[in-house]
Amino acid sequence: MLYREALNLALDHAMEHDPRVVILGEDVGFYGGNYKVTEGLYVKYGPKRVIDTPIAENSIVGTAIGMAMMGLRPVAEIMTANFAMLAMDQIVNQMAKLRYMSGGKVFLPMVVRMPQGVAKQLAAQHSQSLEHMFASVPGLYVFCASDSISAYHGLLYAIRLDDPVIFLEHVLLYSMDFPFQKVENFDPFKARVLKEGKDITVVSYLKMVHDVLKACEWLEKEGISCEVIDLVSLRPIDFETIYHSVKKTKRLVVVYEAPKTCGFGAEISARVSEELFYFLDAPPLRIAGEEVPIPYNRKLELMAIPTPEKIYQQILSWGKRHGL
Amino acid sequence: MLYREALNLALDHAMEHDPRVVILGEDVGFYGGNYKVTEGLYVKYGPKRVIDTPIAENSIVGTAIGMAMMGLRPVAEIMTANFAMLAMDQIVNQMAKLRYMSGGKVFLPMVVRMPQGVAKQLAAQHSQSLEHMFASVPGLYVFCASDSISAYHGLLYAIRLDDPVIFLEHVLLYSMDFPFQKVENFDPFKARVLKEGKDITVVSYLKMVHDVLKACEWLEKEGISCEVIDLVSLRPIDFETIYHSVKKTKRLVVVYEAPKTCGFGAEISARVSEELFYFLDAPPLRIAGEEVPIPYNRKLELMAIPTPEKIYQQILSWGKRHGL
Amino acid sequence: MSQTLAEKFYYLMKLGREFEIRCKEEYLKGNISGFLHLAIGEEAVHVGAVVGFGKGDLFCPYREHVLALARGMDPRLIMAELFGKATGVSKGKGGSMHLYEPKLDFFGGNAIVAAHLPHAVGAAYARKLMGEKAGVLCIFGDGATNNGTFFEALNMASLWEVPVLFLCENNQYAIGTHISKSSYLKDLYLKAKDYMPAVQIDGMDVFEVYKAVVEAKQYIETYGKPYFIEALTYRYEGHSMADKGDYRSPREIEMYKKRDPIDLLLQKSFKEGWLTEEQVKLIDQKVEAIVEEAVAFALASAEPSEEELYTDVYCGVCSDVIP
Amino acid sequence: MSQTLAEKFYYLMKLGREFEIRCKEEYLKGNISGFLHLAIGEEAVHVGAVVGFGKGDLFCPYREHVLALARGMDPRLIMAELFGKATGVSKGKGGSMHLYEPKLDFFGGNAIVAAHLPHAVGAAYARKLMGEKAGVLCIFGDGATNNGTFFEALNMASLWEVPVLFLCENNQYAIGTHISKSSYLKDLYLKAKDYMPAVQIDGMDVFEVYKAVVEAKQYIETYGKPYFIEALTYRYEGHSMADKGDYRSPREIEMYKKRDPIDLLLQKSFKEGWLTEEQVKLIDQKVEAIVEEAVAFALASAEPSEEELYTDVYCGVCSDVIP
Ligand SMILES: Cc1ncc(C[n+]2csc(CCOP(=O)(O)OP(=O)(O)O)c2C)c(N)n1
Ligand SMILES: Cc1ncc(C[n+]2csc(CCOP(=O)(O)OP(=O)(O)O)c2C)c(N)n1
Ligand SMILES: [Mg+2]
Ligand SMILES: [Mg+2]
Repeated sequence: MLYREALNLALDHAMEHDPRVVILGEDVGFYGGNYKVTEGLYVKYGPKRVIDTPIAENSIVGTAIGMAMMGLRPVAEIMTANFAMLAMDQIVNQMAKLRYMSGGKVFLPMVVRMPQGVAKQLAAQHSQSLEHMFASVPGLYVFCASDSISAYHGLLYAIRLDDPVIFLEHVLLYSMDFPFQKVENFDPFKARVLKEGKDITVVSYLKMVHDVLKACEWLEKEGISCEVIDLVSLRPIDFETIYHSVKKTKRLVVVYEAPKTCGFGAEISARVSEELFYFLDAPPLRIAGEEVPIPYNRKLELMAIPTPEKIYQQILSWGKRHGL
Repeated sequence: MLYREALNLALDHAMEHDPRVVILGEDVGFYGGNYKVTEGLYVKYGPKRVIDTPIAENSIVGTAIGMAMMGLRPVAEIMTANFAMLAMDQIVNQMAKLRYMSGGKVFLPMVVRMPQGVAKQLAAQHSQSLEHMFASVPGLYVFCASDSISAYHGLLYAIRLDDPVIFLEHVLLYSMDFPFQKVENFDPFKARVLKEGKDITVVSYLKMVHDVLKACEWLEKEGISCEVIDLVSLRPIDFETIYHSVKKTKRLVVVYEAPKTCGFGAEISARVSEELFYFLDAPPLRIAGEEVPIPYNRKLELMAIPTPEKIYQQILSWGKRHGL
Repeated sequence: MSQTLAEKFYYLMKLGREFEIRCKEEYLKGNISGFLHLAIGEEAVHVGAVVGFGKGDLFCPYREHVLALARGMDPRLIMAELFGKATGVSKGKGGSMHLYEPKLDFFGGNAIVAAHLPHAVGAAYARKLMGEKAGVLCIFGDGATNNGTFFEALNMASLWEVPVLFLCENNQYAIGTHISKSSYLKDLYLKAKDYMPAVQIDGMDVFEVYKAVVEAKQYIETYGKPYFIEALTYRYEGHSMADKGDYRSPREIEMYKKRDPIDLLLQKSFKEGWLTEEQVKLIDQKVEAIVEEAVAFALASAEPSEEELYTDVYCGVCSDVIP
Repeated sequence: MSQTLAEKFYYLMKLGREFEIRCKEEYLKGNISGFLHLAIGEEAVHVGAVVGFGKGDLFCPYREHVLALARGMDPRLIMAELFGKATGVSKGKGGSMHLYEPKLDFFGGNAIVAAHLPHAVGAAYARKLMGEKAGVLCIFGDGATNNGTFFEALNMASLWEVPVLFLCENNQYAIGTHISKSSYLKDLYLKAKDYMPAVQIDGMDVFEVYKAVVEAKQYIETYGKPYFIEALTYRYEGHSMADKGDYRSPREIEMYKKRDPIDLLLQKSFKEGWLTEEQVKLIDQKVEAIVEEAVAFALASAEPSEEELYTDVYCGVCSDVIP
């Protein structure tokens, strides 16, 4: 099932079973969404529950907050995370804090969905990965989905939660086809071990997971056995699963698409070094984006972010330097 | 000299010597600034160069960008970093990227100043430290000042730079009095070693530096010799100075006010573990804020952030656990 | 009717005034901290609006003590909140700028200028979708009308046809900056008039505020559409306790004090025979007692326990409505 | 005069049209990638405005090829940019949405809706402060007028009295959403009329656009104040190459094509005797050659070197003007 279809299925399911669920965002209604995630829902549930909005990101999130305060369960779509920069006040100052500031009296059962990441030559203002900004804010849950199973179940879980959730997707995943099945008791707070291994633990999320899996295939051929962990929640982070793996492998690699400095993976690297200092056989390795805005030219664009080849190469040479 | 006076002196100096320097922001003119940083400048340079703006953060930064494009050297004030969330589009998508996207044709000699941090019971929407968000964005310089010397010289340097700078201040520093003198060749890209020591390296910045210095005084009495590093630039980070110190002390502590997870200190901790893995005698220690919005009640507020006492205690017990 | 109203107005305005005068004292004593924004001088807007609006959700800015009192929030719980006590309406975690009580349809208190306007629009959308009529009252200052969020909210409210009463309290200042330095349009109802009915009223006359709000309420309930009122008013104090307010001439302040909303109310009520000196005295005594009790309650209340730091960040509950 | 203008208009509009038709082909061949927004159908607005405005800074949205061409940007450098080549006007780092050439007072190309409006206001402020007269032309779509930044910019421009010509090209759609679903006011000049002179014009008639812009330019230069034009227009293609544009009926699209801006120009010019078939043919040949040459240039150009990834992030220069 296509990733985008899985998201659509989750929305459809939620809307069908709970009249409080509404969707709002730019082009989500009549047009069916810029990445077609909301396709068909406008016809099925009508314009009152699938709401086309003006280009006004701050107020898209702001009105969703007002709806949630009154007991609706809005799912707002921000067309891409880049534009979420316009909604940071509502996300950081409002959505994340209203419950706390009200001593628990106000709660916000709402989701803000958005895709992020480098697609193909969309240039600097349309290619960012900004998960670290959201993941740093207490009061928010930050989920992300790397395949159709976590897309479907993660989004449904997010809608069911009585807390506000930032739900991150990746532009390149929408048209990817993944095996799909409904699973019992899906728990987004639990990271997924996609592949077991014994030499290194590779932590990643969203689209990078697939690049990591590809790189690990090659690494296995070099005799390096990789355990691959896919984070489904970036806030909170399931350190238990990570620690459990690293205690076994004694080596950590973190792969993410955003520029390395102050990116999300810094937290994973730092925390593991701090907590498992005496377990580690090698310094953690972060493989991440370059310290540049994303350029338009394709060659440069690919240089700016991790690729399966680079992940493979960097792990290999790091492994060599550190006695793997 | 009061910290706020040092900032004022830098602005005054720049405006006097360069007619292209203008100031804009809420209440910066006639009123003299909410923290009195721009006091007197309105009378001295007139309303055309010290511009009172509407409450429109995104467009304050946006108009400053337009001014900078035309060759002015605007210094915009955002009243506090909390409100900069409204200006994130202009900061992240515009200010940081215009030079790159234009292949170097457009450049932005501008500064966006703002204070951040916990003052006294201003509650969740007025107490945030958000440096990690800015420091993660390629194309921005992020400076911060912990005393009057770095305030004066850092701000002046930022105004002189042909690149855009986010200049962070701390609300509690404004009224603090510091020894002041003009120094030759002040380099904001160089971290300052405020105190030499041999047992641990403590990295901090902004107001926390002073809490660290206090804690270190007490630690010295316990026989623990601390080297204290004050970061003047958060992007780029002067890792050279940090590495040099940690290679000597073999132990790293990072102290910051924001919630620990995904905060700026994660980058320092991660990088040191990655680069100085074989030098470290103990896991890095991060002392940072709790994972909560800042509460109004004073007791809870102080629980939410590092204090000299907590810094002292946590270093002490961490030291004990790790053979110091 | 006018008699009952006059009494109610006087009680609430006097309560607001005395409550806030006491807040100021308690702030100076150190019992209250943080940003404390007083509405002294603006009571006619706050009381007239809340009473006139009646049933329906309230969204307010940070200057909301009088609005909360007028809505019926227990003065003890407000004062305790200002004191940062566990008994405060927000458990001492919010403070002056963050009073919330969903049971009273009171949704803050917001410390970010104009941020609550889209909340009000979304709330009204939800109410309408759920078949409720009452609509939403949203109050904000002149400074807020220069922020983009204000216009986004106006557009969405009119486009979506939702029952919000936008009430702009134009006190001419945003902290230390006069409206002439921040807004091209000085008559602020002009900013809304193409989107919805929009009027400008005397915000010092509680009867006029009341009447305008009643009319507006009827409109938004009948048509399910938004409405805009600009109430001209003035604050006597500085923007918050951190501000002396001395960017305004003593003459200007005196001029407004001559049209003090409580004085105006009393003058009119005595003239029309709606209130007697005796009644006023009784109300004053009642108010004094209430304020006294609020302070006593706040003083006697306990600080929040240390665990409270970590509660209310998340509910963690997963609603089981969706199978 | 009209003759020269007609020739100029026809040349630029035809150049724009053919250039973009070729862009589309090159996109389908895979030589151009990313988001490619075509202005086919909107040439009268772009050409009439840029020619009419004459000297002065330009701030554009992502749909800016024709604007750049009309301003005199070398078609080869634009095509090379679209091909992501080192010879591109932004060194291949910006692409279609990010053409910049300060030497031509051309400041983008911006991919965030409405974000360039405050840039234009700031630029005009700077120009005025430095004693220059020309002012700034800022172009944006109907969708942009629903964003808060639009209103912030209007307010600041009128309040600060800066010479910006705000030119809204109302093509009725923001991607797949019709204006009726996003804006309460359908006549967009109404959003500005209380802040500055504001008019609505036929954006399919290049002479009307030109005339309106010349008048506006005179106003902003004379008074140093802003002005607003809403030009009614239509795009034939989808929003970008990623969009088929099929949310509009074929009938609707046909209706607009009947008033194609290039056809209209030719009809009028032939009728008035400003252009001959012969002239047109010559221009067409010239245009064809220019487009061909642009593509050849782009094709023959080298990719940026790998080091280019890391340049232009910072200048790192410290201006030494302040001692
Ligand atoms: C977005 C934002 N910017 C700036 C501030 C700082 N600030 C707090 S109140 C205020 C003035 C608001 O003026 P107005 O809307 O007229 O309300 P008043 O206080 O006069 O009732 C400002 C600038 C803020 N809280 N939020
Ligand atoms: C802030 C922001 N939100 C959303 C988008 C995605 N987007 C790109 S163009 C567009 C529609 C703009 O419509 P309009 O302003 O009418 O311009 P047009 O393309 O019709 O010329 C949208 C929603 C964006 N680029 N920026
Ligand atoms: Mg005001
Ligand atoms: Mg449009």
